[in-house]
Amino acid sequence: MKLHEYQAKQVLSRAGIPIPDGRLATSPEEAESAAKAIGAAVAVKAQVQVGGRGKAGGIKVTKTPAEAREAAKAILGMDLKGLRVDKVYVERAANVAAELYLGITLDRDRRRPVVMLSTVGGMDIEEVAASTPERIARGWPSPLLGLLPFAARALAFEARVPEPQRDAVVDIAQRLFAVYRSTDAMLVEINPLFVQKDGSVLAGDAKLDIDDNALFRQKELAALKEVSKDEEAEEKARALGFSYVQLDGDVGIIGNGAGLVMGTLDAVRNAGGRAANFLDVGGGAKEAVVKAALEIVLANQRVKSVLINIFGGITRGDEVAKGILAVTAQHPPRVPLVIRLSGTEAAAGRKLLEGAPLVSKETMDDAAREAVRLAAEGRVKAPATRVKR
Amino acid sequence: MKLHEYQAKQVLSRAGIPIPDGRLATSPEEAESAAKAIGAAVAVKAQVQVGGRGKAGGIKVTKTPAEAREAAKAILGMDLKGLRVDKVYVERAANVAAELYLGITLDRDRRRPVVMLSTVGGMDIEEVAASTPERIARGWPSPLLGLLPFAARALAFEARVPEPQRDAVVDIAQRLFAVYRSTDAMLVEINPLFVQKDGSVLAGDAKLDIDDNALFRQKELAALKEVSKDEEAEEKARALGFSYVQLDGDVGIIGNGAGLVMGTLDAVRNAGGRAANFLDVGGGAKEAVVKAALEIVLANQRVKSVLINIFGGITRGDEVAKGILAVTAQHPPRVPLVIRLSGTEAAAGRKLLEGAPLVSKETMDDAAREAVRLAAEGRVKAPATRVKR
Amino acid sequence: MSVLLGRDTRVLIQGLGREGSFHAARMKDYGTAVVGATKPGKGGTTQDGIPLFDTVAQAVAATGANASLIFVPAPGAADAMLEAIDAGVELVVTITEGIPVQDMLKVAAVLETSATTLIGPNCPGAITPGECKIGIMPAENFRPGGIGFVSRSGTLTYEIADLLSQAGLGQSTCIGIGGDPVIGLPTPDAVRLLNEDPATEAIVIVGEIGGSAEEHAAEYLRAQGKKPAVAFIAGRSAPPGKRMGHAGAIVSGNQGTAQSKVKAFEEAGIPVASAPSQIPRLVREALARR
Amino acid sequence: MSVLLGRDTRVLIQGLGREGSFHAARMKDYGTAVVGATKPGKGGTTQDGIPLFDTVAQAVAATGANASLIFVPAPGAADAMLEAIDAGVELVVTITEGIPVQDMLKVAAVLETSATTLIGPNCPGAITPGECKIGIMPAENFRPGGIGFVSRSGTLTYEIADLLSQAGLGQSTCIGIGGDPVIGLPTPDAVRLLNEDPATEAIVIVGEIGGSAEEHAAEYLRAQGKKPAVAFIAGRSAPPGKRMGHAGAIVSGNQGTAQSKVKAFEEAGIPVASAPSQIPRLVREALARR
Repeated sequence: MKLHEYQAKQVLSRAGIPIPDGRLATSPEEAESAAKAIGAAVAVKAQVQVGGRGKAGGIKVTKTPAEAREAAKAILGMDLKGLRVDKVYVERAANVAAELYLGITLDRDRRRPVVMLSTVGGMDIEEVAASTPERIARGWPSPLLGLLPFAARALAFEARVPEPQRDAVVDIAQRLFAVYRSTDAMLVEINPLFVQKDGSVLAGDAKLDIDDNALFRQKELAALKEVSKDEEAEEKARALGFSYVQLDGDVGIIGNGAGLVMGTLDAVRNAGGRAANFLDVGGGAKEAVVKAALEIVLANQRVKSVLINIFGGITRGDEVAKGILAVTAQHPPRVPLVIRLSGTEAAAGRKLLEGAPLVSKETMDDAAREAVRLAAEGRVKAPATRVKR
Repeated sequence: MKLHEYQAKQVLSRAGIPIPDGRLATSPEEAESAAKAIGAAVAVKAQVQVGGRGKAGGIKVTKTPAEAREAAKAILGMDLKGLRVDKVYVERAANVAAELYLGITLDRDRRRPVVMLSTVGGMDIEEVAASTPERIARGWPSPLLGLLPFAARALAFEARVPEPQRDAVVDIAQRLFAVYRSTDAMLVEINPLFVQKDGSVLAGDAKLDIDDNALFRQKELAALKEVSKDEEAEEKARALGFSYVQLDGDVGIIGNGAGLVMGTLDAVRNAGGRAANFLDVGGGAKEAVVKAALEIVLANQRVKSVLINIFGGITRGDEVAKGILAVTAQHPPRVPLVIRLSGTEAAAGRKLLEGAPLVSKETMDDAAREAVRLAAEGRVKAPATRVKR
Repeated sequence: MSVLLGRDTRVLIQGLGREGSFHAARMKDYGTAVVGATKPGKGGTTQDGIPLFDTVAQAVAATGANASLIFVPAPGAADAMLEAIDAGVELVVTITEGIPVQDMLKVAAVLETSATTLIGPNCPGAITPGECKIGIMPAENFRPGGIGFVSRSGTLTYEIADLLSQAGLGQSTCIGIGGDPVIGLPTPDAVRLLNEDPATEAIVIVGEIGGSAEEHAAEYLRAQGKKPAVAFIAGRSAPPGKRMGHAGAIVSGNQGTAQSKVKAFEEAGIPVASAPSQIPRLVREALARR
Repeated sequence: MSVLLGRDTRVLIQGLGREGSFHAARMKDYGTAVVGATKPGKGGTTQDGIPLFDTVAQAVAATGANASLIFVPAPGAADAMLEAIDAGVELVVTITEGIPVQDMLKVAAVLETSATTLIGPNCPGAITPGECKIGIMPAENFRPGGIGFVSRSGTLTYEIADLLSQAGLGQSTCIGIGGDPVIGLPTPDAVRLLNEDPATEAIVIVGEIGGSAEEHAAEYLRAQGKKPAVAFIAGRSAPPGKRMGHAGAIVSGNQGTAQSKVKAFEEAGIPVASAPSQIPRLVREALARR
């Protein structure tokens, strides 16, 4: 779960990390009075979770409250990489002398957090890693000990943080590690970490991505959750107990088990098609879940055929069949369904589905081919639907 | 540094450990209004740091505010094992069904904290350990991991905490461990941990002893420090940078290095005498420190002779001599001084001391014998001083 | 016994709830020695014929359990693993899904200085067909044989085991290592076990997008591989930045792509199937080439 | 080289302040290879001819230091020890007094899984006379020889070393283990090193009240002692509950009494001196009895 910049900065500030004075605004007027209250040049920053906001016109630096109002007017309502801006953060403009990078994330191979510090700040760290990897200092603190002072110092020396800022950066790194732990972060990043002309150091931007698995104990942060339009179907699926990710193809997918569903997506691609979604009903899905899953997939108007791929273990074929029938019994599905049912109670399931408006296949590959073929037919039959998009 | 019960309970309460409603009082009137505010039977408890307060009459349970006033009147000003009571804690009387013990201290051998839990509460845990050791469950949490839930549960099962209280005790144990760590405690103890007739669990008493070495970072707790009359000389010595402990003999001792001073105390005992104090001037003591040390020792009116035992390493014999002369030059010391000076600059020191009113000896044993002999002479010469005590 | 589990394995269940009870019964049916379960407060009683204990240490002392299967819900799962490690259990298998990463980092740090092997979390468990099953996999898809099988995915494991079994390629040990970003026995470690195992003739590796465990396994096999191997990577068609069901199945920037994994295996001379159905044939060919 | 330190020891100083500089110079005078010091921010420069480094890891890489002597003030001392352990320094000696117990518990936990030996804190250091000195002891009291000497006390160590040297009883290695309740190399571990050391002919143990390290050392020697030993316990006349200068020198209830320690040594057949002056004679007698 990703936080907005202004939320992340509040978390950092509470942990004692210096941030510029700033206020949230949802209207040009609020932005103006925020700028007035700050009483200096401000940056008006779109609060959307996309990278490269600046380049896309989502950040404007202004000198007067009136300018801030105009900037907010331009930014609010803007579409930034598919997300609509509905709040801006008005923040005292920093007097920037240099930009550093400081971030903490998970190193899966080492099974430890990795702290990264660089004097090349303000750009995508992956680009820095690709072009000048020697400019990034990395440390892997033990999760039991945390980022010890000596290790934070060693990072600052390795990154060649200038002497006047060294102590401040070492202090901020330790505080940021405390944030990383206490918020169950997957990623916490200050990029850029500003060095101002007066030598002071403060967070220019902040990213905080919380482990979804830990939201049960991060209640205060979980309450900040906002669901974008794009994610509504995914959120609905989560609430129903299964996992759904929208993709951009036209073959709807339902399967059980993340690996099997990924394999099914790949089988569709092997057959020359494109999956419309990832949908894992999970282990032991019952009729109601299967029904809800099919409804969510069919609700996506791009879908031209649906491929249901079940390898029964805990999940029973008869329950899957009942779920499908619960949908098709009401009215015939708007697109063709292809099913491949194997494993536990598969025979019983197939028997239940006899006469139902769907195609049954023996193997995953065959089923994928059939679903792709049917989707292609659907595109020919109903070109209008494509145009409408 | 030991906290009073009421202070320790405040620390526990802030950590989420249930304590009875209570208020501090320094006069019978305050005790009465505290009892009124609590609105139930209360215990009036002397706030002095000695064991066995109850048996010594320092705790009285009263039914009415008027009784509480009378109890406070009786307890305030009382002398409990040498300490004057000047505050009482007025606390809602618990409805006790059972008394448990819960404590955390240092296990020096294992170099880990040890958590102890017993259903034999309300008595000295060392007595329980001696009589029914099988009734104490012990756990040694890793200082890096803390008291994990499974380990706290295992303790509760091992101690046979009754099922209705198990979860509460497990929770309190984990919170107490957090207190142990966050307060830099040498000892934290809830004894008794009350089980009330309604099944609830709460801290009947609380002991919290903070590591003196950690007071630099425990500023809030350090501010609670009170120095008893007995400890005044010890505190004064600490402020001057050396270590002093008052004992009950009549041979004053000054030495450098804790081990050497302990050895000197033992040498005095070997010679049939008793040391009046432990005093370690530390490593590299200069004239001023030696002077201050000698003044503190001489200020103890029991002292009949002073033994100065210096094995020069970093400490220089000439600095020691100068410190002694700075005292004796003003006026002859009221009791005889014996010195044994060895190691760095010992010859120079001895030369400086030539003609000074003191006896110089070659070895620690000889010096101890001489100091003991002189103290015995002093006792004969000045029996009046002894009577005055 | 191939690796990790076999006839001498004595299994303890931590978390004998609905799911735990169901699978404990299936495991007993399979012949696994399920010797006890922990249920704090119920020590001394039994459930479904399984003796219950208050703590893992007590259970180990009383039953000689050397393995544990964990169904404890996510908030308490790390504690359950730490309890098993603390009690000296040699093999711990955690089925639980949804455990916070920071909890797993703590567990991983403790594992480093212990003698315990952890499989999972978020995994189907492991099986040495014909001998011992610790987990939730449908046993009927597995047959004894010589194929060592490591997989990050659950259902896909059943599917591929079924394909292998139907093709007459039985399995030495199948290890479902789990789909989380931080797991106890990552692909390279599991592959190493099978590479060193005399009962294993060939290795099948089922990876998926996310992380670089497959790349490391490929490197290891390139340098030290003793037997033929075949790989499959799920999620080749997954877009970057989207989590594909498994918490660990995500392409971050240019990290964790299927392309990188496929390339690593191919560079190590390990054929990569583009569909599970190809795996049995590739295994046969690889065995024939030896 | 007897144990822990000798001619091949290359020492780094952490905390080259007034005290550190003074003792670094004395150590160099003694012939100890002081190869560098850490002073964050001063890396690349020198002080008193000693090369300075920003971090211990850099210093170790540049100088091949295998030992470190720590003078860092108490609030930062644990961090300094953890830095040295992290950099793989084999022998760390901490002179600093007044380190919080909780800090030392953390250090002790990390030590458990490292290859580092820590002497101290709150100790005078260690010396292998004629070869190497790491610490603050006045070197002139020590002579090369065969007596291994372990002591919880500083000045008492100098006093007893002087007595031994004057009696013609030179020392193999003297280890001032420190007066704190939590130390890196407790008495039994130090005694074990000397017991296993071919260059050590007899062992002198100077203990003091507090803890039960002396009892454990006595038990160990009773079971596995290979050479004669003599003990002395300081603080026999100390009252319970009073801390005698050293943070670790305290009798708590019936724990840590001199009586218990004397009894343990006597039961192990180890003579206990009642004054330091008796030690040389007892050592001679013990050596003669062999």
